[in-house]
Amino acid sequence: MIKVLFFAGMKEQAGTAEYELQQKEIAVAEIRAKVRAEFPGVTGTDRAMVAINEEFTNEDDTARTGDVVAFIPPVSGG
Amino acid sequence: MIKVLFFAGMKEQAGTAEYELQQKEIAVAEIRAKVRAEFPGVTGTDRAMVAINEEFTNEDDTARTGDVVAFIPPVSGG
Amino acid sequence: MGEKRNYFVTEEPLPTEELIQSVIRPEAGAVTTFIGTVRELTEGKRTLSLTYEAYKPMAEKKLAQLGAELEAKYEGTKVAMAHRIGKLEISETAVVIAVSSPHRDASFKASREAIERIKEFVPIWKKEHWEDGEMWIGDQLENVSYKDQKKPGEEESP
Amino acid sequence: MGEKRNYFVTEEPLPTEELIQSVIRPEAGAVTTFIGTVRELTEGKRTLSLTYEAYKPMAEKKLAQLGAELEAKYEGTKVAMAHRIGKLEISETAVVIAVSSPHRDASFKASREAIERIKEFVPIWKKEHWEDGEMWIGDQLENVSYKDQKKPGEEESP
Repeated sequence: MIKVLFFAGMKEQAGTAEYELQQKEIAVAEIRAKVRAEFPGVTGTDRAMVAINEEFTNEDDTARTGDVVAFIPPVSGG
Repeated sequence: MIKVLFFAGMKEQAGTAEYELQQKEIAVAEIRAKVRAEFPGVTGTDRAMVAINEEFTNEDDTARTGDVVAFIPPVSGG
Repeated sequence: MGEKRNYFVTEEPLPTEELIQSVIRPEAGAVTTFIGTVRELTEGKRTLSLTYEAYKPMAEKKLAQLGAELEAKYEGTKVAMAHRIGKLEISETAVVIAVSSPHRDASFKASREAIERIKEFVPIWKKEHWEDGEMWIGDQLENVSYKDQKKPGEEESP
Repeated sequence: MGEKRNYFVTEEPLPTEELIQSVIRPEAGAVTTFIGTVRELTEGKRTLSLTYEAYKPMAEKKLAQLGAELEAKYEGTKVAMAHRIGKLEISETAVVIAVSSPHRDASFKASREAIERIKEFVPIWKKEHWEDGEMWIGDQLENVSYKDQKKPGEEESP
């Protein structure tokens, strides 16, 4: 089980701050595809960065059971 | 009567923070000469800026009775 | 690297003076502070308030990483940074960056770079509230895409 | 030009937070602060304390003139500056400059220029106290001479 977090506009569009992937191991590119399929109303799934355990990833990085994945849309703090 | 102010090292060397010139009207260059003669132990009388009534002057500016003249050695605030 | 308390995200008003004090040291002669406040007008549009949201643990971690990087890059600097989240009114403080250094040049450069880089990759978002609507900022910029770029937060080559 | 209270010289500890607040406005989104503190080591020599002296009315007037000049030069800025005098211990604050502006670039530039120019012509002097003596700083610099130069405080051509 892998936890997926949404923030800001993506969270509002998804209607939830988090959901769970049942995979034991899944690449970032695949996570994007799963989220697109599960939440068709959420825009920016391609554009957002994906973090695993609070670190930014590359597309071929892999999340494993127990990891926390987060979609990071373009930031606007400061 | 024109009041002359000393600060910092010049004040310590002069042994006083102020003294008075009896002139009714005197140019900056002359003030320097007067102070040099009156306080031979004060260094930097040539190097210091001279202010009249809190504004920096040129050598040919003139102080008049009632004015306050100040010797401004190189500053080191900040 | 600074102590943990030097880098935080909070719902409370930011303790500017405390952050400044946390970087003052006998070997420092200069402290520069950058304070970001909620501006009423942006490109002629009137903002009523802002809401900031953060991925808090990651944002604090990224602030600490950024601080450590700046301290390594700008010799003798010590950095503290905090960002407020939640609803902020006009003129309230959203972010405070404090940098001390023996000489002022390093502090000015580091605090400037700090705010630029916070805006690039620290996971904090703001929603602007106007009279006629609201919007999460950042998300609408079609020209901003992270894909096929280097990871945000990776330092450019010097 | 800022209010009078935005520019002052005092024997009391400087109210940093108050100076920052005095420049925060709805139209500003950025405040940069420069804080000069007493550094213990300068070129390897250990300072025990400093004494600052000012020609107070002229120093306050020059700070106000400088502030007004910077506000005119850097669009949308508001400036506050204060300098402490008397005996200061290591790490105590000697000078605070706060500048607000709609966008951060103007604030950074104005606060940087402010401290450079204070060091050029505002009539304030410091005496360093060391274990083996003391000296008024500035006065010993043989290469600094105001004579035959333009008046200090006159702006360079842009």
